[in-house]
Amino acid sequence: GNEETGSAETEGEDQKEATEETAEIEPVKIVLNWFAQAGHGGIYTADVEGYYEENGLDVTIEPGGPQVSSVQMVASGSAEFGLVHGDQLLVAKNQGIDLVALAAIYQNSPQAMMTHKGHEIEDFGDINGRTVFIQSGIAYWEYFKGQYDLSNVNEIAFTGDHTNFMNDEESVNQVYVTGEPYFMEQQGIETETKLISDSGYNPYQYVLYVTKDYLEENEETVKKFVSAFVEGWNHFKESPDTTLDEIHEVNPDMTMEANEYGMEVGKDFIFVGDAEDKGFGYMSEERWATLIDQLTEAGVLEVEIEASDIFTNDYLTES
Amino acid sequence: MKEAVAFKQVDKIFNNETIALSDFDLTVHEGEFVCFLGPSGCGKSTALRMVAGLGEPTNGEVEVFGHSPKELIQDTNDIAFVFQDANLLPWKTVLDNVLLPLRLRGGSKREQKKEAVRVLKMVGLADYLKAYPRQLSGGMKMRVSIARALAAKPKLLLMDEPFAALDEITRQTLQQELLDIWQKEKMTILFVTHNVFEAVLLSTRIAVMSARPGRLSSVIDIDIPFPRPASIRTNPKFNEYVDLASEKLEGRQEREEAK
Amino acid sequence: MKEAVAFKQVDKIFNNETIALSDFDLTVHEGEFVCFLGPSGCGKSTALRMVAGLGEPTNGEVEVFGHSPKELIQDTNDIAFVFQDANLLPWKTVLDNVLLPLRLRGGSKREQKKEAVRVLKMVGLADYLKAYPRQLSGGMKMRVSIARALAAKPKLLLMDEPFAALDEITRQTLQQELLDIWQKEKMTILFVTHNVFEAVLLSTRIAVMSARPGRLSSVIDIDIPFPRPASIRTNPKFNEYVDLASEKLEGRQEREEAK
Amino acid sequence: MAMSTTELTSKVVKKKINVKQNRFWDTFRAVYLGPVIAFILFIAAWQLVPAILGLQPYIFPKPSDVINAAVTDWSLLWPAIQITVGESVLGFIVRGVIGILASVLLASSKVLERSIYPYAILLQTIPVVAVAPIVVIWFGAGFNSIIVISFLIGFFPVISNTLLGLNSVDKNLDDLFTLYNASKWQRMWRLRIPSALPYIMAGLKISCTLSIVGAIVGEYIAGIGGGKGGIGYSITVAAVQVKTPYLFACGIAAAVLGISFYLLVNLFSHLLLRSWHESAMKVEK
Amino acid sequence: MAMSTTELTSKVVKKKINVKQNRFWDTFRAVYLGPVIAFILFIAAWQLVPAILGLQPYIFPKPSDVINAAVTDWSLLWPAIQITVGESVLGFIVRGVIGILASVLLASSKVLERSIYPYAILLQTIPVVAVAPIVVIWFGAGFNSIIVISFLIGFFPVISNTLLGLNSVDKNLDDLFTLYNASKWQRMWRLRIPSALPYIMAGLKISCTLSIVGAIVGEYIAGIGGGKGGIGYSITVAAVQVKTPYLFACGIAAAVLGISFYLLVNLFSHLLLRSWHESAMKVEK
Ligand SMILES: Nc1ncnc2c1ncn2[C@@H]1O[C@H](COP(=O)(O)OP(=O)(O)OP(=O)(O)O)[C@@H](O)[C@H]1O
Ligand SMILES: Nc1ncnc2c1ncn2[C@@H]1O[C@H](COP(=O)(O)OP(=O)(O)OP(=O)(O)O)[C@@H](O)[C@H]1O
Ligand SMILES: [Mg+2]
Ligand SMILES: [Mg+2]
Repeated sequence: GNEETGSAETEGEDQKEATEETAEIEPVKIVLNWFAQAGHGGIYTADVEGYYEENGLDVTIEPGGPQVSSVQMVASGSAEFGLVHGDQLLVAKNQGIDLVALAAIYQNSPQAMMTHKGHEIEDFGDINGRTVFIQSGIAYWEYFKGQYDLSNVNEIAFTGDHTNFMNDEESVNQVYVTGEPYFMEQQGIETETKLISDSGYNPYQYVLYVTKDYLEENEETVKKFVSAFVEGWNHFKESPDTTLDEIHEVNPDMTMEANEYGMEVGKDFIFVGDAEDKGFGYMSEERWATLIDQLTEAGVLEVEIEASDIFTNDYLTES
Repeated sequence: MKEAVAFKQVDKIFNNETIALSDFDLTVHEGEFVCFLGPSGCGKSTALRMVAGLGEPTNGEVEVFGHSPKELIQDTNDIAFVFQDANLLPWKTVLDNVLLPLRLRGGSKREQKKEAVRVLKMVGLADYLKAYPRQLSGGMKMRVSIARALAAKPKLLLMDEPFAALDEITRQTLQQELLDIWQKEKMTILFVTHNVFEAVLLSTRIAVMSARPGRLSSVIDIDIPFPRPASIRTNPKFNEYVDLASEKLEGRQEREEAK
Repeated sequence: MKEAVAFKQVDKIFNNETIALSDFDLTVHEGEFVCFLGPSGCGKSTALRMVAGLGEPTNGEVEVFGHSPKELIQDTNDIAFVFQDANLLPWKTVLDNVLLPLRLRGGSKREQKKEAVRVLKMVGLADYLKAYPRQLSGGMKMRVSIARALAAKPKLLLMDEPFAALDEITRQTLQQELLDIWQKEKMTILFVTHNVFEAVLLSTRIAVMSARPGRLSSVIDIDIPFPRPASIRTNPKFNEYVDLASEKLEGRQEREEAK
Repeated sequence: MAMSTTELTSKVVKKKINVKQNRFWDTFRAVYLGPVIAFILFIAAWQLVPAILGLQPYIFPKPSDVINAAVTDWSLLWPAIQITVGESVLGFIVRGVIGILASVLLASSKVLERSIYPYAILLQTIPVVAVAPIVVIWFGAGFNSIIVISFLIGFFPVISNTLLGLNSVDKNLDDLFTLYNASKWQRMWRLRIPSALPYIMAGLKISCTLSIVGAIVGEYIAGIGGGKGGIGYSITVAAVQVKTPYLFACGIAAAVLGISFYLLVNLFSHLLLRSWHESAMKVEK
Repeated sequence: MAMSTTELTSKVVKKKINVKQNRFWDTFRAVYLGPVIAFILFIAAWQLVPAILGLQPYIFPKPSDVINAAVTDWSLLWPAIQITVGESVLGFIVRGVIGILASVLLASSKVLERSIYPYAILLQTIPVVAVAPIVVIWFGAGFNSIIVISFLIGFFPVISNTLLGLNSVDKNLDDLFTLYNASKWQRMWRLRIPSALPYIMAGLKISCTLSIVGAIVGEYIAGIGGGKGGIGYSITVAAVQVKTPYLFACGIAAAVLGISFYLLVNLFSHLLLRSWHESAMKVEK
């Protein structure tokens, strides 16, 4: 439908009627939080299966990258929709960027701490005295600092490379259980992981969001998008194969096996909890409130944020 | 006759306190051929550079055709300068070096090329049009520089020891060519040389300078009619002038040395 | 007497096919003072450069004190060269430029400095020890270059038109100084000049060259005893030699032109 | 005389023929032998060091591991290389053209130079990561932003060297142009730019090695948008997947591209300068 | 004659005094007016553009936002600046010294140059992210690795320019040294290095602007964590926390450091060259 839209819009006055008709196909863009991967499954499913089109949308899916800030792109209007982690959404809100979460992909956070086998941590307090590769400024680490004694941690910025982790048996590395453990295994390195959520810090991950302004002005579009989005995820749950192929096409360096692994493991974080009984994407005010409390305690949030302000389930109900 | 170049009580003191010229006062009329004679370092090049607008007097004034040289060279390009060193563009061939002033002026490219080839032939470099400066001998480089100046057909020609690097034969040929051109084109020429014979042969007047600080010590009018073929060297009047000029030059210096 | 420099049927052809020297054959004995006379571009500089090991003959051989020049300059630094252009290091003062060959050789710094100052005084630049080359006139630069060569007290001195940029007085002083040094130090000198008087005054032999390709056209022994004061110019024998040299020089050229 | 000339030339020609037979081996010895030995030593050292230190391939791969990885994943590497080549060539051209034009503009007036040059330094010294969000917002994720970032990373060597070159004109030649009343642009075009060429080429040589790095950093920072990823993308993904040998293969590919690019620019520079500049011409003695 | 000399000099002195009164204003006009105006325009434009485009501070902060952020978080910014300055100065020195020494070594033999120079290009073109892990393993996370990475990022301009300079010696001066049988090192020290100085200084100028960037990238890649970091660390944190004005403050701080560093090196270069090189000397006419 893309080409038709283009040509129709450039036609003259007398074709106005036709233009109005096709104008119902609305172009929007979604920025992902990383290169395409299994965790973005439903988004691609909706595209592959034509759900967006059925809903009158022409969606461009733009993969992220190491330094691509989806928040800023959405906030500046260069994209309408974006994906971020729940805690990042709050951090943005703290800076006065009014964003609203529309749906959560991961009900439970797949973030974890990875250790070499035989050097497991029972409790996050065990990290003390060891070397940790962790992204500078990441929110849960600030929370951990308040919860556990981490005064003797040798904290090294994690930049996406695991060589130094592999080289040091005692070290600890931030990971997603949907990815790294698999890659380690491929290299013949045995690892153990401990989920961050075990500490009680469990934000929604891969949250679909828009700006508040956009939401207010384009409720229809948002509704259409979310409904295609949810539909995509529901379909992805049942038959992921074509989508995974598409994802491999878009992100060819990521192996098919890695995608399948990601999906297998990811399922247990996505389609669980509230998603099971209340439908895909559901978020509870209580969990948002907990997160806000935790981050306020950690000193990450300086302004008061109402949990009800930050998200809405309103557009999920459709499906 | 109109004034072509006028030095009006010019002093030139460089920043390192070297006094290159002091109280230099000289007027050259249009159509004159004035030779500068003087010991090494007495300020001859400095004086010529000021005429070309490439240096400013510390005190006094230099006027060229009634204007300040800077003004003048901004309006026209009627001045050509054969520098003491050949000063060629190393990335251009001999021909292109000679073409440079013509090209800067604009006009028919074919005409310019014809003219450039003609002067290069005159200075004996017809076979080296495509050579680069680094492939030439010292004297050949100087000849390119002379060709470049002549090709521009200037109204005022400044030449700083143009023939010093040339053998006697080539020098004599070029001296005659220069006199020819000077008479034909009615240009004004200021010419620095260390060769007293050359000075007498070429000039209508000789400005003898003394050193430290550079001063004009005397001016000799050369009253020998043109044309002056090379054979004039045997003329007793010629030799009288040579002796006079040598005397002025030496006398001045000897007096200095005695001090 | 031992051979100092020997050209053995030397040809020199540059890559662009210019034949700079052809069948050049000349032997210079130790203690000789040989002047090269020849038209511009006839290969004088090229010949001197080969003696200094700065160029290689295309055919034939050049020997200096019985060795190939390249070998020789790798063993000693007994050769000094006054290049056709002054060739000074722009970032060094006059004094440091003259000190350069001495410093390269090593030895007492104080002695060297004394020697450098002495030669600079001799060439009339005592007041410019601290000046940079760009602050000097053309003749002054050349004099620094001469001082640099003399300060090194070489066994073989190559001079390429060293006095061309100098006025008559300075030139005469330096000619006498050079003759003095030559006799005292018993050095061998190859000297390029365009000035026939100079050639006769200075040399024990004159090598006259012709151009295109550069050839040795004749060699003239100058049989005037040393010392030769400046006044010798009035000597009829002197003038005979001058005439002879001029004739050889011109004759050769004219014949060529007639062709 | 004409005959003797021919004679002479023929003498030389004979000499040349005798020489020719050894020519090939001689050039090889003089020009290629050193690099070949160095290369062998380099590869040998690289192969041995991990073995001696007992480093695993996933920590420090040996050349054999790297080649293996490159061959295995050639179908991934090849398109990435093509994309990166495209980005870097375009980046280099943009940089070269804008850099030289800007320098010419700045050099045309001291006031301009003094006023604007500091902002060129600013663009160079401000960390790209700090301005990346703005670049991405204005130019969109992907190709355009990559070019802009690559431009930011490598344009300063061009502008800095060019400007220096334009200001290093021989004073005497400058006088000559003053005398001939050359216009500003004639002086620029016929004097300053030719004089500056050695400097400009030096700047371009530095800049071209930064091209590949620029494209890679660009992809890293601006993402790949909707397009296909180049080597920067491959490196990121390889790091996540702990495919160290493949990561090295990407690195080596980048380096080989960089070196080829350098040699190309070097060749071009040589052709431009060989007729007159000391750095390029074969001095004939 | 002595008297007339004094006379003359005093004439000049008088003239000079008359001039002196306007001197201050003249230099100001000639040297500083342009930059000051440019600076005002720059700041004004920067203040206005976001306002006109309606950009929020978290997307494109205005100068006032940036200053605000810098003042508010000065206690974080200041130590970061100090750390980065230390790293970049050390990085610059290491790079300068090694770069120049390596060039001198390479320039001392054509074979060496041909054999080893390609690896210098390789070091420049291989993406730092690819070798960073190895660097960290060998030099440990933190300071040492940062210096090494900063070295890798900025040494090529030094080596490339220096080498070019060392190979651009005037042929006639070179002949002079051959004639005087100068040893290799005498030639290097007394001829090639002085001739190359303008090129070396140009390389150092480029390199010094890369110092700050090098330190920042180094911090980013070599994994300074836990708040001990310099501007690079601050930038990462600011980016994660979407503190765009503070991020800009860091960027501007880096740029100001870079410019100051540049001016310092420039001054040094000027002092070294002014007595003889066209680019630095005030031509007297
Ligand atoms: N740029 C400069 N800076 C300082 N002093 C200078 C400069 N140019 C020339 N001088 C000095 O001015 C004096 C005159 O120099 P000038 O070049 O005019 O001499 P000249 O008469 O042409 O000598 P020559 O016959 O040797 O060429 C000399 O003492 C010289 O040292
Ligand atoms: N590097 C070079 N490449 C090509 N040709 C050259 C080179 N050097 C000199 N020549 C040519 O060799 C010939 C002789 O040059 P050389 O410099 O020896 O002349 P010369 O006798 O010193 O002349 P002059 O009196 O003008 O200095 C000239 O025709 C010149 O063009
Ligand atoms: Mg002069
Ligand atoms: Mg010569």
